[in-house]
Parts: sequence; structure tokens; C-alpha cells
Amino acid sequence: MRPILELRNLKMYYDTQAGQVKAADDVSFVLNEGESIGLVGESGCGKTSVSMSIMRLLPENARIISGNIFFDGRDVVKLSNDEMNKIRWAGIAMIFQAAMNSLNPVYRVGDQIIEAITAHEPNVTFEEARQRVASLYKLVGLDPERMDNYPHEYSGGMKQRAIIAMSLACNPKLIIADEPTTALDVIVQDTILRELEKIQRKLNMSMIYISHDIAVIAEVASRIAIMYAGKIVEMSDSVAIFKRPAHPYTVGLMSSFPSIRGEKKELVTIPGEPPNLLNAPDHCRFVPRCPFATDECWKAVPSYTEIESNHFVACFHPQNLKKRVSINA
Amino acid sequence: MMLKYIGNRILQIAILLVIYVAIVFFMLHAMPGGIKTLLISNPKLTPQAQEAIIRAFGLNQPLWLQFVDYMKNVFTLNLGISFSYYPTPVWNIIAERLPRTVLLFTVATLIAFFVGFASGKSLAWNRGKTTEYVSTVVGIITYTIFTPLLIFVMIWFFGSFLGIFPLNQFLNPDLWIHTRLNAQIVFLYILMTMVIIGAVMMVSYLMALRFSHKESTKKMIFYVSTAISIVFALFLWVVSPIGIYGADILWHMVLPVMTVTIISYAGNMLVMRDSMLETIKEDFITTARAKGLPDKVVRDKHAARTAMLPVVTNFVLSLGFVVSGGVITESLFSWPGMGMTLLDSTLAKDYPLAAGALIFTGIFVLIAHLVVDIVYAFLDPRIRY
Amino acid sequence: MMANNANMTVEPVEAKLESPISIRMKLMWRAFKENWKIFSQSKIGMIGLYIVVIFAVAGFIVYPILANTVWKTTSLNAMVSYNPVTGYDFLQNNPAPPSWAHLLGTDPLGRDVLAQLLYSTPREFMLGIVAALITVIIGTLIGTVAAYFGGTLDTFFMRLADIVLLFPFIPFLIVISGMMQVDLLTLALIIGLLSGFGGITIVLRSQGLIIKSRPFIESAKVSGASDAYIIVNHIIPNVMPLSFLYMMFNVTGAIFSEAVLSFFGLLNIKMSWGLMIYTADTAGYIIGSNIWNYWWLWLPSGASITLLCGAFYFIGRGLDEVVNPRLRKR
Amino acid sequence: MKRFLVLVLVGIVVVGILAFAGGTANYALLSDVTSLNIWSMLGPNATAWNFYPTLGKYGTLYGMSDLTYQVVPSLADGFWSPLEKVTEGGTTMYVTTVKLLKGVTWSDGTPFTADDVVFSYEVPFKLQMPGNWMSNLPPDLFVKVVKVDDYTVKFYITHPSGNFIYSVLMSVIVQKKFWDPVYQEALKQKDPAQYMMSYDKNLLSEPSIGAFTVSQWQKGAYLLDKAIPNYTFKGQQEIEYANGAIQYVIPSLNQNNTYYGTPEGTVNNKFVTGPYVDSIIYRIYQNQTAAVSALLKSEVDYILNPNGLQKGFIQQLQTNPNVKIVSNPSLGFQYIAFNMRRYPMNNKAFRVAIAYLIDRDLLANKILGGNTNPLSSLVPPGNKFWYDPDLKAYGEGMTTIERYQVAIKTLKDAGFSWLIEPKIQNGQLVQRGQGLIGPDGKLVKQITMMAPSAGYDPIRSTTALWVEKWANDIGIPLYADLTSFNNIVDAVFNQNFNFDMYILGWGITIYPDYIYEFFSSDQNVPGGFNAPGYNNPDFEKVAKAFLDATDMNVARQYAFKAEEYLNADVPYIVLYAPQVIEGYRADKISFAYTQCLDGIQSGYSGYGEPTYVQVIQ
Repeated sequence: MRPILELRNLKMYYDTQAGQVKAADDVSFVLNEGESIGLVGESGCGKTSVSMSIMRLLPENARIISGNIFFDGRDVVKLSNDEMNKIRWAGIAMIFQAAMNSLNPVYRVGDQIIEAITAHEPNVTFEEARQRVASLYKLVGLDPERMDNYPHEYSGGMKQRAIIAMSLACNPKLIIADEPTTALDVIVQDTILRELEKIQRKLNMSMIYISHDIAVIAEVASRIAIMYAGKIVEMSDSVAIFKRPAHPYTVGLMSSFPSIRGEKKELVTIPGEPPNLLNAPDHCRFVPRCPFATDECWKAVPSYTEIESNHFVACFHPQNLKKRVSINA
Repeated sequence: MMLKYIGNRILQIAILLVIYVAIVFFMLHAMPGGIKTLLISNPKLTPQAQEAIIRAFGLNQPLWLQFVDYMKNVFTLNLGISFSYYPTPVWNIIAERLPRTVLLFTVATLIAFFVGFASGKSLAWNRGKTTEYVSTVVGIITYTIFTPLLIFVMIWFFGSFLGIFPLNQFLNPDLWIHTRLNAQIVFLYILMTMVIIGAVMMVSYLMALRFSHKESTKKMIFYVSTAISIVFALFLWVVSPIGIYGADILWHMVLPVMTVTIISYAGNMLVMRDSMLETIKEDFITTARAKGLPDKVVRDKHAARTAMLPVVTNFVLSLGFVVSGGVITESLFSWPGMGMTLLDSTLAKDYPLAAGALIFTGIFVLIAHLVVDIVYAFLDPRIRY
Repeated sequence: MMANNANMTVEPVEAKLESPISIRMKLMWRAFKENWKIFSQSKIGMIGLYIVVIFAVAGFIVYPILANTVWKTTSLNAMVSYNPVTGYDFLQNNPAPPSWAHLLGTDPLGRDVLAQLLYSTPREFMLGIVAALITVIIGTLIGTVAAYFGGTLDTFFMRLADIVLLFPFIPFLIVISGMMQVDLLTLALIIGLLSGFGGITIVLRSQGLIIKSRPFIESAKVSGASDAYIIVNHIIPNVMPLSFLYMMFNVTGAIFSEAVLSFFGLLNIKMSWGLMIYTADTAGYIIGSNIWNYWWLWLPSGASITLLCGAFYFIGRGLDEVVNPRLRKR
Repeated sequence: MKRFLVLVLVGIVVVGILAFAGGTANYALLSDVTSLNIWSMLGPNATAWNFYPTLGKYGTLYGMSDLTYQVVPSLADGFWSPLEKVTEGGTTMYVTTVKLLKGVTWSDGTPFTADDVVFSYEVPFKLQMPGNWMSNLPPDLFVKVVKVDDYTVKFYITHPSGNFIYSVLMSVIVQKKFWDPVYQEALKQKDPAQYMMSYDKNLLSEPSIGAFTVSQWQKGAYLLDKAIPNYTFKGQQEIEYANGAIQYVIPSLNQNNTYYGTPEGTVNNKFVTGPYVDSIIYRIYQNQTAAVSALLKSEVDYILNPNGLQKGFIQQLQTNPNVKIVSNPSLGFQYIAFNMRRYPMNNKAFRVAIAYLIDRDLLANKILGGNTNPLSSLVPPGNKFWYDPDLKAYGEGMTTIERYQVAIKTLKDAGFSWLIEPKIQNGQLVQRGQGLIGPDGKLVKQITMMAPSAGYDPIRSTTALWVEKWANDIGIPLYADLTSFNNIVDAVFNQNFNFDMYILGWGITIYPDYIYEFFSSDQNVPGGFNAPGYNNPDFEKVAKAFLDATDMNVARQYAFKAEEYLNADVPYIVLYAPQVIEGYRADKISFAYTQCLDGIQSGYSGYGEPTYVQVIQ
């Protein structure tokens, strides 16, 4: 197993008129070949910013302040846009949040996939590309004849599948799936995620899942990183996080979502408003909403502690939680 | 499906036209002071003479009867007889002036469209840069400047100060007195050349779409066939005896075209810029970038292609209004086209001619509306009829 | 960057509770403040606003003061009169270049150019604003009513708009003003009606349709509000910003149209910026070297038309960023 | 209309006398020609622009001399014989014989004969052609023309009238050979007149009897007039003596005639007919600015414009030393009319008071900056024969205050009074009058004076506002209503004289028959020309006598008398004769004369000047 992607202390800030927004603050993680990781957090916590940093698709006012993103051994941060274009899709593909609008309405869906193929493999003829798209369609469970339709002639689920097919078009080593199923109904969500997982296993790709739904992620990702206010607050393999959440925020997150499988639990909402990333304070960012906060928490930013093997958490009081959750459970 | 839709639209357009003609007709007849007023200001006319003219124009009939007659005639393009050019039919006058206006303003509108499209595109793409800011402000200024003001300065600068371009008229009499050629014919030939080149471009584009899937091959087919047709047309013009006369007309067109372009490119530019800014924020643009497509491809193929829809509407509709001509431009550049006709007929109280010019513009605008619908169906697959 | 359209939606449920007027006022004030904040960030919009304010001050305050003080004719037999229409200056050859007596010189008939310029300013404002108000009132009413009721009414007004859109605007105005007597108010009325039944209806109708499909309209209906109540209290306030935006563009259009018509001497008015240029042009001062030798005959008025038209257009563009968040920078 | 035909040529060619300069003259037209068809041109399409390049193709039997405007034979050989009374079929008529010049040819070589004359009178009269045809051949005057032999015709009219000379005998002659087939075809149509007027085939090949013919018409761009090589009158000498005699020498026809006296004493003018140029290009420009720029750039040599050039253009042209500016009074006048059907305009003293108030010189020279000529009579001084130098304007030479004083006195004497009387002290108006009370003891209500708005005519609108000020100063409640030209015409002529006062203008003719038409009782009907509603039997008697006189010296005395009545009764106040200021390239062309009534362009519409113009090599 060798690492395909490594983030080292990534800092990505937005410059706004109101001040600096720290969308990704000291984010680090390693992703190995064939492995999948889930980035979980509320909306606006910086997960999308991380994925956009990896793709280097940042808005004008966003800057990578420091840190490195190694993809396949090369630091993506230092690449020129042209070099980056070679990595995009061929190396890292992406499945977007809003599948509905991710396809250009004025071109045929098949052509949009072919466009990606020919952009990276100029030697592929049009017919070969079409055949590849056809097989991809079969792989994601679409009728290849629908290739020549326009996006508006697809249903939401079909569009999502088409996007998945598109992401696979250039055999990327890594796929970032940003909320791949949010817009779909629950049954379709499940099917698509399962298929995605299956394909990932089959093709031995690495995968980053991004979602606000920890339950969904836990089923498909082998590891999970919980993000809060631009920082990763807890990271471990899915089972560990799901069974033994250490960070108060993780606990809250899990209670926020009904689980399809697990026992019926009362839904607990996390009190307070999501944090404002503007002018981040010098202490634990979860403090205002944390029921377990002590004076200590208001004074410093907690560093990562490895509470069990490969289970990192940035909290001053992780132990207490574990007990409490287990009692409740 | 499409044909049925077009059929429906044409029917709708015919109804709209009837209403439009009715409005124009009754409005002009409701105005105080008509041909009678005109005649009476000539002290040498006897009452009998006035009577004779009124009879000749059918002004002694009841209004509704005049209207029914008029309506019948409009559909056969018989727009009545001009007062000031009596007894020339209005249609003849329009047919004489139309090619001048159509040529001048089609060329200017086309240039303005492409300049506006390209500059709007790059403005939106380079949002936030100083050049963007300056170009936008300059664009807004040329867009809102009082047209005569700009023309005065253009005439002064290019005509009087530099003395490069001819200022007045659409041809040079010193050249034309040696020929029996009618300028109208030359105008029609130039327009025909433009239409043929346009058709070649269209056909080659469709052929390119059909026969190739490679972007570069498509472009090649398109550009090569366009270039061949232009070179061929130029060759024909150069060897033909009327070539020099065509060139003379084009040379006289330079300054007015430049002016109209300056006035109207900004409208297209600003629409394109806004539309483009909205499009850039669409998710499919992010997708296109993520696919690793070169910047230029993302901008042109994805953003501009989708953003161009409102600009195309703008463009086609303004082509419809080409017929009415720029009254100001035509009058200040001595270009006797439809705009001048409208102004002169108004000042001369020539109702039939003014009404004819208005109605003709209406017909063109209606056709433009139809064209917009069809073009939209081509450009935007979401629209199906 | 995330606030989508929040400024446009006045929360209807709150408005329905007690003392609706004061709450409405408060909400409107709040919406205004928010919108102002966005607007004031638009450089172009603010430049436009400054220009408009300068013209307004010049026309509505400075002119009356000057006309009643330094420009007031004291004697019945004075040699100089600053009346913008019947003024004269017997002490010099006219047109005369700017001097202390005439800061912007005199026109070919000896009338003070600055007086003409200032005298015309409020009239241009009134013309633009009256025309735009008529347009916007008609457009908003018809647009919202057509959107709300749909059906035959909708079809009728949309077809009507189609017909009005057929009219080549300037040529049409030229024909009308050539054939009947058109003064400023009539012109404002004609422009207002023409543009009111035209394109703006279509735009406001589609905006109305969007708002009609919002849930609060349904809830208002369920709670038993009458159609008129819903249109007046829910739909119109929500299309208002867009109406206001179009109003600015219409002011530009009206002032420009007046200038063009006056430039051809087609209007029955005593003085206007367009007429000033017309006077200079027909008298032969806008040709060859005269253009710069007699710049004061056309430049102040021409620049004023351009500036005021541009200013309202600038404001419109600034407002566009308020109404259409996607145009904003971030 | 006739004024456009005034200066028609008479002459003989002395081949060899004239050294032909040749070359091409370039003129600017400010509007396109609307038709080349003479029937239409003298019918509904009577515009100055049409006449400039085309009228010279045609001839008339009689015309007027250059500069002196005396009636002289043109295609006729000597004057008409005295009118004789005849009775035919129970109707009494007057008949006269006119001899035609022998040896005159059309440009296609066809000789000019009595057939052409009969045809040219018969067709428009029988087909009732509108416009100038109708006014040249009025049905209540003209009866018929009969051919006696190839060079003699007889004219039949209903009664003696000056118009017989100025209208009938000056009607246009066309070639029968060219038009007869068209006429025969027209007679088969439902509306023959319309057929004739809309005929537009091979008009460029229609033969010319004049010095030029239109050889090319590029619509919207230019017309090309080519000189006729075999022009009969080439080399004709027109010699004007100080004693009033005019001598015509036509070498090609061996003619030498003198009219109005004996050819002796000082020679005032001598003109030798050309043409001196090969061709004239009439270039069409859509506005004055374009035409003036063309003149500055020497694209054209002269601008044809019936209204002349405005002040600014003159200033621009003066910057070019090669451009010569000439200024002439126009043939026309602008006036204030009173509605004498209404109170108080029906009060003579009231009208006189207003007349006293109006200081034309101040208006014209100081306020309007010399753009117009003060004029107080219906006939301008430039119309030398018909002008009455003894007629005096009200308040001539008075200052504004003196005018106030005499106007106030006039009103007081007639029984007017004021609520607040206007007061004048030390040559200053110290108290404006207010509340004018009529002789009947009632307050005079507001009087509206309509005038064209500033956009249409700044001169008249400015005048109206000044008249308003002056009237208001002495308490006359006059209100200047600046409105569109059409509205005034509509109110005055279409709505049964619905006005108090108005300002408009007339274009006039050399023969002042308008003196009768503007004020006669038979024009005092809705739509008639007598807008003031003037009704004075004494005036009518002399005016009628003036019209009927065929001896112009007699006619003149009656005309002077009629004008005196009008001057006393003030139905009109004549204000100005607009100035016609023109410019031409003195380095490129030269004219025979530049000082004449209505400017150089008047010679063009009458086709005098084109035969004299020379291109400087």
C-alpha cells in the first residue's frame, strides 16, 4: 500500500470584505491506494474547500496559504494550471454535489464524457471513446442508448449515474465524491452508493467521500475524518468512529441523523449555530456549542491525541464522552 | 413537430400584424393636420385643385372604408401611394431605400455582435482586473452617450481633422457618372454576396458537425470553406466590371459602420458580460474545469456557448430593427435609407410613406421574432416544441 | 456570498400577525438597509447616484436661487436677460464665449447657456421620472396580475406586449411627434405607456410567476387571503426591486428619447438639452472648426444628456447587483 | 409657382462668339428629386429640389427678364396681340394671338411648333391636372388654345386679367412628339391624369428645349445634367438699359428685339447665354451640415437651398477664403394676422396699437442677430416694379418707449382704459399696465397669439415672446402660444378660423396677386386665404381692378392703392423678409449675378443662372 494522496497542514483561506475566512485550517491526512476516506461535517465546515483545494479549482478570492498536497508524489500546490489540467480527471476525478447542474445543458451527455476522454487521451478515436462510454454506462447501470440524450432528458438518478460514469472515464486513481447523493431520494441514494463502492473495489481506486451524513459515509468509507470549522477534529477507521466517537461534535453529528440500521435513538440536535469561520479564535472552535467545555477549552486549540490505534481526536475531554455514550447506548 | 410550431407561429404573427397595421393606420389618421393642411399652405392652389388631389388620394371616403382597403393592400405589399413622392407607390420608395439601410446596418450589427460577444466574454472571464473595469466603463459610456454627440466628433475627427473617410453620401458621383449602372443593383449584389457567404458558412458548419467529431477537424472544415467562399467572392468582384463600384460603396460605408458599431457593441457586450458572469457560477463550468479542459475550451465551448443565448436574442431582434435604420446615423451621414425616409415622411406629413415604413419595420421585427424562436431551438436543446 | 435573495423576500407570516403596518415598515426599512449596503458597494451605482444628486441640486435648488437673485431682470428695459427661453444680451455679439457675465456663454439668439442648462434640468428629471413611473406602475400591475391569474388575461397581456415590442421605439416616437403636438408631459405619457405595456410586463410577469410558486403564497391562500390582498401584499413587494431596477433604465430611455426628438426639432417644448443642440446644429455651429470654436453650444448640453442618462443607467447597474446576486463579485 | 419660371431664356446663338470654358459644375441639393415627370413635378410634386435640376428642360411662351422681372417673350415672337371680345356659341370670351419663334428646335432636332403649344395647354386642362397646372390654367379664366398655323396660336379666356399674363402665358411647354403616345394611352385609363403623372419610362430621353437635360439620376445620390450642344438660344444677348428698355439679340435666329423702350443710354446689365459648362452634377446631401462640409472640401461649388444658410454655417464658410458669401432678401414675408371676427381684434385702434409696439429693427438686428430683414409691406423692395416706396410703417424710427407712448395714446383715443394705467417717466416704463378695459367698459379677456415653437423656427417664436412682452407692458393681455406649425395651420384654415392672432409666413410671387387673395371677401370662407376676415368694399374694388388690368402700369397703380387700404386697416402686420444667405466657391465657378431677390438659387429654379455659370479653369 502506498499513499496516493497526502495533505500536509493545508491552509486555505478566503479573502472577503469582512475579513479572512479560514475554510481549511491545518488539514492533514493520508490516503492510500485503493483506500477510501470520508470527510464529514456540517455544511460550511470546509469539506468542499478541501476537495476544491485538491482539484485546485478555487474561486478568485481563495488562496492556499501554506501546506502541501501530494498526489502520486507530486505537490499539487506547486503545479501550474496547465500541468494541473493533466492531473484533473486523468488522475483525480470528481463527482459533484449538484449532479442536476453539473452537466452542461446544451451538449449531449455522451459527448460531454467523450470530451473528457479526448482531452486527456488525444489518440483515442471518436468511435473508441463512444465504446468506452457505452461500457461505462453499462457499468453504472445506464442504457448506453441514452448517450445521445441531453441532460434535461435524464432523471435525477440517471444524471448522477452519468456523472459517475463520467468520473470513471479516464481511469482516475482517485475520485472525490462530493455529496454524491444528496439530491436523490433515499432508496436511490443507497443503490448508487453501493454501486459506487462496488466499482471502487473492482477498479481498486482511491476515493474521498464528502458528506454531512456520517451514517451514509460509514457504510462506504473505510476511514472517516470529521471536520469542524475548517479543522479535522477526529479521524479513524469508520467502525471505530461509529462505535466509539470521541469528539463531542462527532457524537452530536451521529445523533443528528437517523440510522437506517442501528437501534432507534432519540434525535439529539447540536445546540447553537454553526461556527462562523470568519476571524477564527485561538481556542477550540467547538467550545460555544460544547456541553463539556471547561476553562481549559477556552484557552487553547487542542492538539491531536491518539486515543486508540489510528484514532486521532482534537479534544481536551475525549475520555469522558466515550463513557457517557456507551452508557446511553 | 417543429413545422407545426412554425406554422402556429406564422399564424400568430399574421394576427399580430393585422392588429399592428390597424394601430398604425388609425393612429396616423387620428392626427391633426393632414394632406389638406399641406396643400392649403400653398397660396396658389385653387379650391378645385385641392379637391382634385384629395380625390386622387381617396381621402374623401369614409375612414373605415379606407382602412379595409388599406388592410387588403398591405398583404399584397401595396402600401399605397406616397404624398410627397406622388404618384410613386410607397413600396417602390421602400424598395429603393431598403438595400442601403439593410447593408449598412446589417454589417454594423454583425460587427457589433461579434465585438460585443467577444469583449463581453473576455470581460466576464477577467472579472476584477483593471482592464475589465475600464472596458466596462468605456462600454457604458459609448452605450449611453448621446448619439449625435458621438457622430459629430466622429465626423469632425475622421472627416474634417484627419480627412480620411468620405463623410457624406454613399457613393462618389465623379466615379459613377461614367456608368449607367444603378446603385441599387450594386447594393443588392453586395447583399447577395453576403447572404451566399453566410449560407456557405452555415452549410459548412452543419457539414462539419455531421462528418467529424474532432474539434480541430470541424474548425478546419468551417474555416477553410468560409475562406474559400470569401476569396472566391472577392475574386468575382475584382474581375467583374462593377467591382470598383461595390468598393466605392463599401468605402463610403466605413465611417457610418464604425459609428454604429461603437454605439451598439456595448449593448451586446454588457448583456454578454452579465450572462457570462451568471453562467460562470454554474456547476457545469466547475465540472468542465475539473475535467481538465484547457481554460479556453471552458470559456468558449462551455461558458460562452451557454451564455450567448440572451445575446443572440438581442442580436436577432436588433437585426429586425435594422429595417427602421438609425434615424440619427442616416441623417447625419447623409445615408438616405429607411430611417431618413421615416423622418422625412414625418416632416412632410406623408402618412402613407410613414405608415409604410413603420409597417415594414413591423413585418421585419415579426420575422425576427420567429427567427429567434427557431434559433433558440437550435441553440438550446432544452427548448422543444 | 451565501445570502441568496434574502433581501427580496419579505417574510409574509410575520407580516400577517398583529400591527402589520409597523412590522411591514420595519421590514421594509431593514430590507432597504440591507439593499443599500449591497448597492453602496457597487462603485458604478454610487457614481451614478452622485451624478444624479448633483444634477438634482443644480436643477431644483441652484437654478431657482440664481433665477431669483443674480439672474433676475431688475429693469424693464434691461440690456441683458437671463431668461432661458426669451433671454438676450444686447451688449455683445451672440453666440459669445464663456465670460463672467455668462459662465457658459450665450447661444446664437443671445440666451445664457448655463441658464438654459439649469432650467432644463428639472424638466428632464420630471420627464424621466414620470415616464418611468407610468411604465413601472403599468408593468408591475399587469405583470403581477397576469402572473397571478394566468389564463386568458395572461395571454391577452402577453400578446399585447408582443405587439408593443414590435414598435420600433424611436421611429415610432418620431412619427407621433411629427404628426401631433407633443409636449414634455405628453411625451412622458407616450413613453410610459409604450414601455409599460411592452417588455417590462414580460420580465415582471416571469418574476411574478417565480414568486407565485413560493410556498408563502399557498399558505396565504389557505389562510383565506383575497386575491387582491395577495397581489398587493405578497407579490408586488417581491417584484418591487426588479421594478425599481427597470425604472432606472426607463428614466435613461425617456431622457434619451426626448433628446433625440428635440434634436430633430419635433417636440413642442420651449427649452431642453436636446433643443439646445438642435439650435446649435441648425444654426450651423456643429461643423468643421466651429465644433471646437463654439464648443459651449453643444458640449454642456450634450454632456448633460450623456451624464444624466449614464447616471441613471449606472444606478440601474448597481441595483442589478442587488436584485441579481449572481452578478455580485462574491 | 411662376416665380420658378420667371427667368426663361430668350436668345440667339452666335457660334464663335462664345469661347466655351467647359468643365463640370457641382451643386449640392438638400433633398432628393422625387420625380422627373413634368406632369407630376408641376402637380403634387412641386418642390424646389425637383425644379432646380429639371425645369430647365422645358420652355414657356413668355418669361421675366433677369434682375428686373419684366415680362418678356421667350418662345413667343413678340408680345401678344391686344385682347378682343368675341362671342362663340352664346358665351362671351376674349381672344388674343401669339406668334411663335421660328427655327427653335428640341434637342432631338424636332422643330418647335404650335402643335407643342396646343398640346401643352390642352392636356393638363382637359385632364384637370392638380397643383401648378390648375393654378396656371384656372378653369374660371382659361378656355382654350387654337392653332392658326404652325407658328401662330390663339388664346381664349373668359375675362381680362393680369393672371392671363403671369399664369396662362407662362405655363410650361412640353414636346408633343414625346408625350402624345403617352397621352393617347392615358385616355384609355380610368384616371388619365394619374397615368400621365405616374409615367416614368425613358424620361431621361425626353427631348429638351432648354440648355440642359437630365442625363442620369442615381436615386439618393446625384443627378447629372448635360449641356445641349444644339441649344437654340446659345449666345443670346440680354441687354438691360438704365431707361428700362431690354434688348434681346438671338444670333442663331437672326432676331434683334427691344422691349419697354429704346435701346439707348447706359447699359445696366448685359448677359450672354451659355451654357458655358459641359455638365452640372447635383449631389444630394441629407442635411445642411453635410452640404456645407462638402462646400468647404470643394466637393461641391455651390449649395442650392431656398432658405439659404444659417449664421453658424456662414461663420464656418468665412474661414475659407475661396468661399464667397452673398446675402439677399427672400421673396416672402412673415406676418402677424388678427382675427377681425373677434373682439378686440375687430377694433382698428387695437390693431394699430399692436402695430406701433412692434419694433422690427430691434428684433431683426439686435435680438435675432441680423438673420432676417425687417419688412413692413406686402411687396418687398427687391420686387422693384411692384414695390411702393411711399408706404410707411407704423412707428418708423421710434424707440421702444416712444412706441409705448403712441400705442397707449392710440388705445386711449379709441376709448380703451386700464385698471392700472401704464406709466412712463423719464423715458422709463415705471408701471406696467394691467386690466385693459375696452370701449364697451368690459375687461378685455386673454388674447392668444399662436406662433411656431422654437424647434420649428426660433425667429418667429422669439418674436412672439417679444410681442407678448411689449403688449403685456402696456397692459394688453396677450399670450404667446408656441405650438406646432401644423396646429396653427389646422386652427386657422381647417377649423373655421379658430384663432385670435397668429404668426406665420407666406412664400410669394413677383406678380402680387396675393394682395387680392389674402384679403378678398370671396376668400373669407372656411379654408379660404382671408384668415383675418378682412372685409372692405373699397379695397375690394381697387384690388379687383388691379387683378383685371392687363396693362401692368395700370395694374401697379391699383395695387399701390389696395396696399394703402391694407396699411391703414392692419389685418396683417408684416414683420420680416427672411434673409437668404448663400455661399459658393469663387475659385471654382462664377455667376452672372449674385445680387437678386431670393438669392442666387432663384435664378436656378427659373433656369437663368445655369446658362451663365462658368467653371474657372
